[in-house]
Amino acid sequence: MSVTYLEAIRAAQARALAEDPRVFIYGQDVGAFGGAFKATKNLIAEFPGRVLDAPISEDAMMGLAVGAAIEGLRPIIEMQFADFSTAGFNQIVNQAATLFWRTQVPCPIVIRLPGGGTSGSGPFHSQNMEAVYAHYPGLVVLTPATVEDAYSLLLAAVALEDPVIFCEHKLLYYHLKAEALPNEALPLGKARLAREGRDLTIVTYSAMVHEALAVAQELCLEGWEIEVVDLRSVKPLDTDTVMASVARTGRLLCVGESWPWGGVTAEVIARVVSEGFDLLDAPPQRLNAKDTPVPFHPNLWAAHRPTARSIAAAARTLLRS
Amino acid sequence: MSVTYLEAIRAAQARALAEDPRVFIYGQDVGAFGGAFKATKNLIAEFPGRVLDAPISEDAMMGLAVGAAIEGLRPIIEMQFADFSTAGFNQIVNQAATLFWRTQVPCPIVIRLPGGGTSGSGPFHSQNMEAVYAHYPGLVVLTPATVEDAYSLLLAAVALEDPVIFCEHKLLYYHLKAEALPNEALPLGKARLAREGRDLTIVTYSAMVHEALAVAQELCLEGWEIEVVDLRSVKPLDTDTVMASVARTGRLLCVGESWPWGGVTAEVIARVVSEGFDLLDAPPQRLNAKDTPVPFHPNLWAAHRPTARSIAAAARTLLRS
Amino acid sequence: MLLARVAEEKIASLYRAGKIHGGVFLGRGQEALSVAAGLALRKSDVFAPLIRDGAGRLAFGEPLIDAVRTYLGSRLGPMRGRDGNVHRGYPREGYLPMISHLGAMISVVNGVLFARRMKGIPDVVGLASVGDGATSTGSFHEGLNQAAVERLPLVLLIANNQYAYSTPNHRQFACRDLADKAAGYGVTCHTIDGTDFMECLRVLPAVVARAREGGGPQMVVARLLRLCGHGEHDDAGYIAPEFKTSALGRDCLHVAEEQMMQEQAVNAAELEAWRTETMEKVERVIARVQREPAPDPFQEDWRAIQTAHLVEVSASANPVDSRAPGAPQP
Amino acid sequence: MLLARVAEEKIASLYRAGKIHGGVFLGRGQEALSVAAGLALRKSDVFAPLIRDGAGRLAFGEPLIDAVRTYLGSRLGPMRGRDGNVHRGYPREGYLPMISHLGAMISVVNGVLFARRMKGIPDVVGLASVGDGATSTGSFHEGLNQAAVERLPLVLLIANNQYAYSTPNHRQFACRDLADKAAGYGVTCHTIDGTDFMECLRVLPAVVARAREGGGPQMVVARLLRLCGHGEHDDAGYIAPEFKTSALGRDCLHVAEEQMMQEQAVNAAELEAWRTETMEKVERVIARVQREPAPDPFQEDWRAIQTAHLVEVSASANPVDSRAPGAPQP
Ligand SMILES: Cc1ncc(C[n+]2csc(CCOP(=O)(O)OP(=O)(O)O)c2C)c(N)n1
Ligand SMILES: Cc1ncc(C[n+]2csc(CCOP(=O)(O)OP(=O)(O)O)c2C)c(N)n1
Ligand SMILES: [Mg+2]
Ligand SMILES: [Mg+2]
Repeated sequence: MSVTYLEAIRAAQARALAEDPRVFIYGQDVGAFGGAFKATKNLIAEFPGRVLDAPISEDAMMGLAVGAAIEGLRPIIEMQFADFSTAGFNQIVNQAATLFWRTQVPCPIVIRLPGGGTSGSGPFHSQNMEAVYAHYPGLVVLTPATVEDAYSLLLAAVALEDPVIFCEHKLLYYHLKAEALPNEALPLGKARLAREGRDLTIVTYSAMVHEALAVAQELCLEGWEIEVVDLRSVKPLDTDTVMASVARTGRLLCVGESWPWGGVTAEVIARVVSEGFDLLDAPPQRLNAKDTPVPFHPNLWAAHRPTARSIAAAARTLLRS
Repeated sequence: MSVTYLEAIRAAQARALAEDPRVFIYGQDVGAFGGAFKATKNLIAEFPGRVLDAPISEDAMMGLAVGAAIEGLRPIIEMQFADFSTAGFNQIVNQAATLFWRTQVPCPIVIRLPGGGTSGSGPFHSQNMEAVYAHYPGLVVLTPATVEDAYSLLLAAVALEDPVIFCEHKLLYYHLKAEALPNEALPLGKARLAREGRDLTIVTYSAMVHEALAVAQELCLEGWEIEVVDLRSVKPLDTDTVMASVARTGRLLCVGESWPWGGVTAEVIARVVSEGFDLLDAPPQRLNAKDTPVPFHPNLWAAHRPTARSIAAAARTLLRS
Repeated sequence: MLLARVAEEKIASLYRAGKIHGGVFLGRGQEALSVAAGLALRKSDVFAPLIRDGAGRLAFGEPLIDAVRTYLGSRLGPMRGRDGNVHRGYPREGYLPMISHLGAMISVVNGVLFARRMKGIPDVVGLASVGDGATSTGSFHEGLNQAAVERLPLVLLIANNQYAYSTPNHRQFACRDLADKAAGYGVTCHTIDGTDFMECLRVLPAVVARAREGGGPQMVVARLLRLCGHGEHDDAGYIAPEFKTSALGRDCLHVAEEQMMQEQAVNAAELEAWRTETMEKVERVIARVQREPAPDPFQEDWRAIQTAHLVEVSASANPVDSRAPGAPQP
Repeated sequence: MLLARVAEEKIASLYRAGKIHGGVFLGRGQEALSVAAGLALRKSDVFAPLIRDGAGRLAFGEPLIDAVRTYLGSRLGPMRGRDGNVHRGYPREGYLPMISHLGAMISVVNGVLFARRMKGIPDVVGLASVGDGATSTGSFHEGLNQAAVERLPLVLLIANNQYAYSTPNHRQFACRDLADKAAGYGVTCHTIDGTDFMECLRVLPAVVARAREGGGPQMVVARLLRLCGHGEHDDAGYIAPEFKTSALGRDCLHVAEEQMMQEQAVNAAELEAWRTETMEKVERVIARVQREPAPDPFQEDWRAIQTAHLVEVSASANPVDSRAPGAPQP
């Protein structure tokens, strides 16, 4: 058996629905159609009345989720694309994210955001929104990079008492495969050492983990041992794991697929230098997408985002500095 | 004569309307009422037909502004509070911010956001949104800290061919005064040395500049010379001025009133360490608001945001490290 | 209703005396409608009041002291000083604390109703209150449409007080009457004179009953006038004098008193006694709350999420000052 | 109309052959309506088409090559490879390139109309196209209401093709007919059979004329059926068979051909000749565009703002690779 990242997401939802009667799914075309990406395929048949098509009303979708969460249900909201969550932005950041703090009533909602660039998707079907949501207090932001994590983190997200922004990467949906799914939910908030090394730490998350691993592989042939930290969760951010890695390697490169200003890479570097300045043997560096919307054409898209090639170049420079 | 920060904003708008027939103002209650804060007081009488009350439709307000900008007009959109711009978020980040890049047609819009905490304003009338908007390509984000800058930067913003998020701080509206207004618009994108020093650089912006200056004053009595850099513009961010200051002082403290995850302070530190690591004699530090919504009660509010007291404490620790 | 008026007048005077942080928003002129709404609901129903619903909150069963505590920022209040003035409620009891963004509560009410239906709890109605201005928000539209598609027992109460802050109806919408919107959602609409207490008391329970019986979402449009500023900082100089002298400008409290006297439910002396009694009650509550402790930043957990172990203890946050915080800043 | 159908069929076949990056969205079954809309406008008007308006774009005057260039990502196209498929236009010419977020273009059309009025340009009409699903967005509501309040010459064309992606009308709204929405905004509504080319050709110019003469915003609701998938990746298995065999399911192109033959404007042989000619024309354009240069990341300025000196040259961004970029990723 082999399972894709997308199948893992479907399987996690099926399991959550089966094990917890409080769970339901609400989103555009998630019902009989099974969702734009088929992440909810057949779920309506298996769980009648608990998988509902929503009108094209992201604001009201999120409002309904908050009301249902208040009543103790556990809504999973599928945004058709991460980019469209901007239409429900107000309810996410001002209603869902503030509820617990204002009232002490928890707000367990999972907001699934199929995001990230793919070739030919263009400015409005490619966005990475983790940094925007992570800035707001009251939200947990997860960014699974592997099939196993997509499954375990989603299960953990549904079990959590707090609102979770679940950033799925569309580029991984069909191509990333695993042999089997793990049995357990994963403890949240812990980064993963995706590869061990001693010369340089690359901290990254989501699809960029695979680019980073490719780089580690490539530089291995040149005699470098690159450690790759997969954050898994960008809020909370597992500073301890990052610091421990930097303590081993003395060099830090942060890579993100999102825009350069103020994202995950800035946050990681700011934390490392303020708490672990002396661990560093060279200035920490970062690599992000370019500061323009995500281009449609594959030629432009490939140059817009960091790739194994540009990461390797940055890593080589940093290794030699 | 003495002019407040708020009067400077009104005066800049009056001048822009007078000098450029393409300028108009659109926002809730900005007409005969003069706006919730009176930033457009009397402007409708002076410029009939060019100051218009909008329905409570932030999304449509922003859409209209984009359409008008396409036609070569220069809309100034007043959000009643920065916090309500979330209801127009989609049009700001996906329509206004992407227009130029997609079509090469410029999108000159000024979006005025009365933001920042004041006592008793609570979670939905206190937010600082600069970090959220600065993350998006295609937007310029200004954060004036002084009466003079409020005036000059607003004039410069209206003259700019690009969409500007103009973050006004409500705490400064009535209390901050200047003797007179400058005559000229200010070149955009340049930070300001608000105070010279040689022991420590505090980089900050908006209302926090005044807290930082108070700290510099206080620590002066203890024999420390603190340099204060007022960013003025958080996107673009004047890295050169910051680096030059850090080169002089060797110590960096970044202060922001916004939430801790991934804001201006993270971006400043990430830039300084990746480009000027060796300039630093101690780990750079930052101080932000706490990671919860902004509290209503003055006791809580005063503890939520950085104040002269907490900044001074952080500065002392850093000076001794 | 009387209690609400007296309490709000008292809070306004505290505001004028500088004893309240933040804004004060009153329901003057809208108490009849609001009270009738609160009374029409059962305690097991769902209520999402807005800024003008001080009266309806009391009628729904909110203890007066909650309002006072929230305005005065008492640590013992429902929001414990974290939020203030009209932002209060107990979500788990179906009494939803508003966020400021207009229209946003409608779909939250939908969510509660949806959940109760899913849980098999019968006979629930949810009432969301909005103003004429809020009808221009995208949230209003999405929320009402969602309720209609799901056929939820939502009562959407629109108080058309002719203005949204300073903005008159004709700059807010172009339909002849807000009631014209109902057909576009496939919901039933009821129009009432919001200054007429008896009419409010008659219509609202009937509307609520209709929703309860499975009639789907109900919209109510009430005509009235705000008899105060948007907030107490506002002198409402923009309100057209014609309105003030028209039937819309009647004070619903006077109308109610006259109606009750006419029906001989009460006489002038009894009314006067009520008033004095109410005044005393309000004074007592305020005096009590003024002695209550203010929130203490050192006792705050500064935690925006329920899951304690996921809270980031980052050096980047502002540590709580080691001395007590100073006076509130301007 | 024929051109549109043929062109789109060709693009669909290129898509199936894997020669197109990203999605392909067709207007099959909606060409009559769309063409009539494009024809009803003057070149000096404003047009904001959506995904099903390939035909209307051509009728409004867009050269066929623009569509092909945008789909194929030619560097010479209006979007120069930065955006693709149905995202194209020339804002300065009143031809607005859509963003994906549904409903969002309506208020942008309002803005253009508002500006032209402010500049004193007379006789302008703006037409925004949306689907049944887009009526559920907050943007739709705010945009239409804004047009009504400002009394702008907006024509809002709603193509009710019974589905929003897979979602049928009854999960999208609960009014009997989308036309019921008009009164709630105070705008006039016109209902048409979108499969009937002659009716479209009759009604749309009249509606546009009304808007032009100062009649305020006009809403048009057209009944029809999408005769293809949402995008070419979608087999549309969810479309109810009853619809396909009903009057809604008529192919507007066949209806148009029959109508023209009936009126003896054209005969079968001429139609056949048209078809061949059109096919050749489309082939020629595609062949030409396929030889055009692709966008080159090294020639890109990677600049999201007009003001060059405010662009941040930060080391944090991804440098353009020094070798040519490789094959597109999956
Ligand atoms: C989305 C949003 N935009 C702006 C505001 C600011 N605001 C608060 S109350 C108000 C006027 C509300 O008018 P209406 O809905 O008629 O209620 P009323 O005050 O008349 O009871 C405005 C504009 C807001 N709260 N939310
Ligand atoms: C705000 C928003 N949410 C979701 C989507 C994803 N989406 C794209 S097209 C579509 C269906 C549109 O249906 P309709 O408006 O009826 O137009 P049609 O495709 O039938 O022509 C959806 C849900 C979107 N583009 N924008
Ligand atoms: Mg009102
Ligand atoms: Mg449709």
